[in-house]
Amino acid sequence: MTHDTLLTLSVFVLLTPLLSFMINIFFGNKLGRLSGVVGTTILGIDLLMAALIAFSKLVTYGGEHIIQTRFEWFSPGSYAISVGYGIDNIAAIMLMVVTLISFLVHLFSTIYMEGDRRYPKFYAYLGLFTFSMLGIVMANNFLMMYIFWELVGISSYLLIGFWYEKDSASNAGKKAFITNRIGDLGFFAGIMILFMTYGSFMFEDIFAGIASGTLPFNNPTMLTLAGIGIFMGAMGKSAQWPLHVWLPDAMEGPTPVSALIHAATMVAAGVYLVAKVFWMFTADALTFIAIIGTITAFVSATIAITQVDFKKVLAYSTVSQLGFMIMSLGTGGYTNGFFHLVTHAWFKAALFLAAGSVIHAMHHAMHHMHDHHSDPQDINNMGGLRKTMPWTYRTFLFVTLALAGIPLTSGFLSKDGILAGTLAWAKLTGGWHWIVPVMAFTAAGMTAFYMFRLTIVAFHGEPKTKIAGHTHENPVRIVLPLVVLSVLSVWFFYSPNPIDASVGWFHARVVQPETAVPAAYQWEFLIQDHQAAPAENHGSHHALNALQEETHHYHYLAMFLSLLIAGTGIALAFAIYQYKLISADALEKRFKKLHTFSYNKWYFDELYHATVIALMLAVSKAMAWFDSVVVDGIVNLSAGLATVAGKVTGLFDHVVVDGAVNLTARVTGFFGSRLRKLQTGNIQFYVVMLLLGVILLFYFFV
Amino acid sequence: MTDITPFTTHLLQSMQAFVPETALIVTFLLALAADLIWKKQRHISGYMALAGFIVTGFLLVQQQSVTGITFSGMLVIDHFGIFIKWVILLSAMLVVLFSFISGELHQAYTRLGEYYILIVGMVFGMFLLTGASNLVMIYLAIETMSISSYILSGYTKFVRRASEASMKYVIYGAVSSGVMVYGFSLLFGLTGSLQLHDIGAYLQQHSVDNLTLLMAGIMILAGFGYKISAVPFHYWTPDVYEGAPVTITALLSVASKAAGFAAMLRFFRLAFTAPFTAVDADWTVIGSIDWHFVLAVLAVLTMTLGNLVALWQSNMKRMLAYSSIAHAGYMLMAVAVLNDTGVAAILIYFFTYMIMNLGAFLIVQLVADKTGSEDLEAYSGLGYRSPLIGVALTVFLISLTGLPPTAGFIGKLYVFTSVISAGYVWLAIVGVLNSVVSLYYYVRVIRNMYLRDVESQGSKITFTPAVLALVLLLAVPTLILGIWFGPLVDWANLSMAITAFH
Amino acid sequence: MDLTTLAFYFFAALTLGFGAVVVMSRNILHAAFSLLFTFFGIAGLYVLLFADFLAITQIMIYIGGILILIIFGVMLTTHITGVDVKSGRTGSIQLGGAVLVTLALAATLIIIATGTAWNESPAPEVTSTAELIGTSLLTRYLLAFEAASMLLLIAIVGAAFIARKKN
Amino acid sequence: MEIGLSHYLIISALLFSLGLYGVISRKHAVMVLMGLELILNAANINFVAFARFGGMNMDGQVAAVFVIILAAAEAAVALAILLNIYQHFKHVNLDEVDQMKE
Repeated sequence: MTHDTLLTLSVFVLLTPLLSFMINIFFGNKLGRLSGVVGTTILGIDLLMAALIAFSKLVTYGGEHIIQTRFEWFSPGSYAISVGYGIDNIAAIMLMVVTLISFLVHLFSTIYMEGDRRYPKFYAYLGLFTFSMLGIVMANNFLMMYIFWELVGISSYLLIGFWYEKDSASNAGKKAFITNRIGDLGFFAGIMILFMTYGSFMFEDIFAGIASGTLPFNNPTMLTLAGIGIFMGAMGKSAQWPLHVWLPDAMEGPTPVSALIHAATMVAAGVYLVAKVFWMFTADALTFIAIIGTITAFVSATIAITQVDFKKVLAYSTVSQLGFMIMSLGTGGYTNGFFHLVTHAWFKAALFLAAGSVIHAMHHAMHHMHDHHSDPQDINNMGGLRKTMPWTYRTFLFVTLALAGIPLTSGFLSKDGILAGTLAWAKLTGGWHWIVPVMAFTAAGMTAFYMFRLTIVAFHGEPKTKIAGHTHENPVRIVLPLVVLSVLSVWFFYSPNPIDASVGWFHARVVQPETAVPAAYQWEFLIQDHQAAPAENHGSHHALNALQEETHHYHYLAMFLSLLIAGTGIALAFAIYQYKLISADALEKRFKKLHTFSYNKWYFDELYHATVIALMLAVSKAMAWFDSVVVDGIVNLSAGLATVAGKVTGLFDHVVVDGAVNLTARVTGFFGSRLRKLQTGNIQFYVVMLLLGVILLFYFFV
Repeated sequence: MTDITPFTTHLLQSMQAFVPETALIVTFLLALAADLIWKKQRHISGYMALAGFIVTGFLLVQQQSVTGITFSGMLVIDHFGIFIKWVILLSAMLVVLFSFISGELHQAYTRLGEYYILIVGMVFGMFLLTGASNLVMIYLAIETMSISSYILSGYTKFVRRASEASMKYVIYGAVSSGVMVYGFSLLFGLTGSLQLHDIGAYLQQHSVDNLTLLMAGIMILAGFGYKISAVPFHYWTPDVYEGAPVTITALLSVASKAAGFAAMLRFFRLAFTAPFTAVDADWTVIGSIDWHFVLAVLAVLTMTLGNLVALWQSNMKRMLAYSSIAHAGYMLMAVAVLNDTGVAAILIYFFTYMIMNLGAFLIVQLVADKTGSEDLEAYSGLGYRSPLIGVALTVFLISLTGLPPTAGFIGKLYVFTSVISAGYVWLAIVGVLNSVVSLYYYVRVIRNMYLRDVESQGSKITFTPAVLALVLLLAVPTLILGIWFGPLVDWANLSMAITAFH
Repeated sequence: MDLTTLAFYFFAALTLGFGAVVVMSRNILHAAFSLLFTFFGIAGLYVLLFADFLAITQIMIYIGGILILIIFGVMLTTHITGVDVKSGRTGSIQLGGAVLVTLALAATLIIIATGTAWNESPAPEVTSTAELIGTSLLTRYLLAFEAASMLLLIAIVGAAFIARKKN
Repeated sequence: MEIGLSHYLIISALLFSLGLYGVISRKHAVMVLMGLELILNAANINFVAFARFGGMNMDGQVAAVFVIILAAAEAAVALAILLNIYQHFKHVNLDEVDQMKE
């Protein structure tokens, strides 16, 4: 395939989902049930084309940075605005991720959405979303990136609020929309700073400008600010703390949507954006990114521990994993961050689709038993699904292992890389930066714990309700996507060595770009040593910078630590949930009372003495006090920790984030309400104001 | 007796450049006659008006290459004026089409003779205003369009609200134009001329008293500001927009505003910036008054007040009235830079604004005819009751907000670009903040349509295919212009130079 | 003090004095008749300014046309026999505002009027301005002249429509 | 003292202000219209005075002619509209015609 063929084909890949949207929005009512078939078929074709492109780019042109095209769009004033699109290696990989998951979700939904009265519209929105997402992937300039960014926002708004009859769903849609606007404001500001300096929206122009030493307003701080502004856009889309609040609420959308948007693709757009413009972040901007990512990863992991809604657990886990990716990028671990995006996309989509499968089965059982009150998503209504839904369980278990980071899974490879990277970064930068790896490892441990808690409570043991006992495995169109996605989570697809990803094709093809930022404003260790690595050594034999060298050193330590921590988490989950359920036939309340303080204390001490430093001890005392106050069924300290963290973040959301939004509304509203009083309805008063206007303007400008 | 041959030659040439306006006069008279002859035909004068507008359009096409100063300097024909004339003509045509299907008008009258006739008269006045280059001509043209619009805004005279609107309009308009004429007289006293070119030339060669010039300028701005609804000369706008028939509100919000902007730009170009250069992208302001700043302050006041008060409106027409004030503010930003790029930006903005604003008003009209209400509540669940109308209104509102990929985005983009490239970054920032505020109240309507009162969605609202076609006629270009706007931009760039040489 | 000066002060007093009565009188008919004298005073000022044609026009159109129109308006919108013929003033706050704004504007305009170097040049001797105005109207201002007739036509059509009682 | 330009301008300024005062302060709409006439006449005095002292510049007088014509047209239309208001409200007090506001 020549460059031109590849670029032409990309246009088809981009536009095909739009075709699906058009067909379903205009002829959806005529098509009826057929719209699912049409949508799925179109996406299938799209997937094949995308695969062709990805294969061609990665295999044939793997060494080339990007295959792209640009053309002048229009020229307002003295500027000439160019736009274009291009495929680089990460775009090629993203093409695969987006089209494959979108295809599987289309397939899955033919069963899941069956009988919904807006079935065709659902497929239309899916098409629109896929189109917009592909637009983001292919954009090689900020202008198109921004346009498709907003399109993605709108289509996800439509999908989250798809069941708008539910107040919670339409509110969630709004919340997502508004929260994202806050991030986009920063994004826009960042783009404008760059545009005003370099007069172009094209990535290549801007990076070339930075590399040539031109800084926005001749000020390195402005470059940092531009980077942070653009990152704010990513914070919104990728649900980074403190803008993460919308994502868990967005679970009100149909579950396949959650899999597509809130697990695999849209939320990854922010991470993708950061990777795409990785060239231009200064050391300060990167540190900021790392901190936000770390906080996100940690905070949302603590929250996930106590959730009882099947999808909410997965939602917080997603936020947490996105935090890992952002943290990795922020600490300079470009390859590992993006790697985690890809591996996570597969297994998180699988988790959500499995959740969909469970919920669908629960619904059916409820319907069968004429039960319309129970919550089909409450894990305390489940249990024993292992026997009734064996395939869902098997796939779920495997991808849970992947998420927990157990060897032989893809999740192990990527997460291990990230953790090693944070260690290396902390070593190189030193000081308080060590808190980043500490929090990262803690979050990784909690991940293993809450995922196994979920698995055990929902799938193991005896059915907790009659409904759970009456569930049945779903048809093949639901199970097949699960299997496909699980298989993709096997290590083998990324690296021949199950414990080292750096020998695989992924690390060879996704190479950390050379930073465009002048050396004075960039981490020393991110700058390639050209003496050691001759220029022709690109592609698979690229030169390593200091950070990458250091990451290699930490590889085995990180692996050991993360396995230890994940293992502890899993063991705890089994100890608490599995073991107790078996040992005690008593009711759940009694079960909780049986487990005395001492056991929990022990767990707490164990966890924290092993991992957390003195600072956390003080927190733990507060936790203990808090525990005794909140008598109501907080059974262990990790849950207490989670509650506090949740409350703090909740407080932050309410007071600071909501407060900021409300304040803006109040201030504008206040002035608006005063100004409108001037419109008294009395024409003579208007004339007075006119004359007053003349006089005041005159004396103002004198 | 002096030789009058040169004058007659000039007059004949001028008449050739005056063909479109002549066509409007003929249309006016024919429609008047037709209305008297065929008393049974409800729309006969409307058809005449539409036909006349189409003929005028053809004649405008013929004129595309004409540039010149006609009628002893009373009227200038140039590309800039022709662009604005197209905006006026197209919006008048669309409003006539809206009127054919308006229930509001037809409930009140069996015949609408004077209605269409006065629209023609108003268009004639606006055409004069776009070319007027003499103070007397400006005053005359403003009065011609104003008198038509006073009557038209109270055309449904059995409706209390309309009568009130009409009365407020006439009094406010009369005071504004009185103040403006007083300003004209001061300017005349300073420069001894009524001719804009001569005023500019005089000001360039002589230094005049700044205070007086400022006072004259502000008094004149009061007149223009009244036409374009700029704060603090906007007070009539919400009341008149609310009370007038919605078709007339639509016409006032686009065509009459366009004419006002044209006159204002031409006035500043000829009288207050240095003339005598054919191609002069950056105009040089004469004298020591910083007109850039004066206009920038007006722009900030206008868009801020418009947006803030719009937040509080529950009547769609009134909300769109405040929104139109805000849009005048955005355009005033591009006036404030006082250069050709700014003019091009305004032209682009106006073209997009015409489509999206008329579209929004059309839907207000349709909904009011079906539900009998202009209240925001009437839009609850509209997205399900009439999907196409809901989608179209969403497109218009998104475009009014200025989000991509709609026409409104392009308009805003060019305005902001022109403002930023002229160095007024603070002004652009205020503009962007204002756009964010405007999102609140535009989205509120969309939310009402899709997320509120879903229970009542049972009652579908249906429209005839002709009506839906009219809606699409506006909605589709709103989207297309958001992506494919090269020709529009080229056209605007061709038209941005205001004839400033003698 | 020569005759011209005397005439000026007479007409000025006529104009402003009756002008004040117009806006202050509580009786509408008094106001309307005061307006007549104001217009007359202005016509006198025009004569002093060598604008004989305008002075005639002022008397013809204003006094013969507009004023009659206004008196008709008074008749049609007021019950002559009742108390309605008196017009109250608007609320006191607004009245205060009106006074302030008016005074401020008047002061500013007077400062400007007296303090500005206007574009002045000695006037040549003119016998009648009617011919000059006529020539101007039919040459330089031909378009304005024709457009004004359009405007009057529009005004007639519109006013006739809106004042008509029946549909 | 010689009667000069500024004398006329002062008269005009005062008349202008009187007219504005009338427009703002009178309830009865017809009186407001009278105020409007004063405003326009004030502008006219300016035009004519500038014409006289600017070297008999006839442009000023022509402008005044047009202002008179337009004042007539405007008065006719305004009165017609007032009659219509009278039909609705049975009075023409402007401060009571304020249904639409804010």
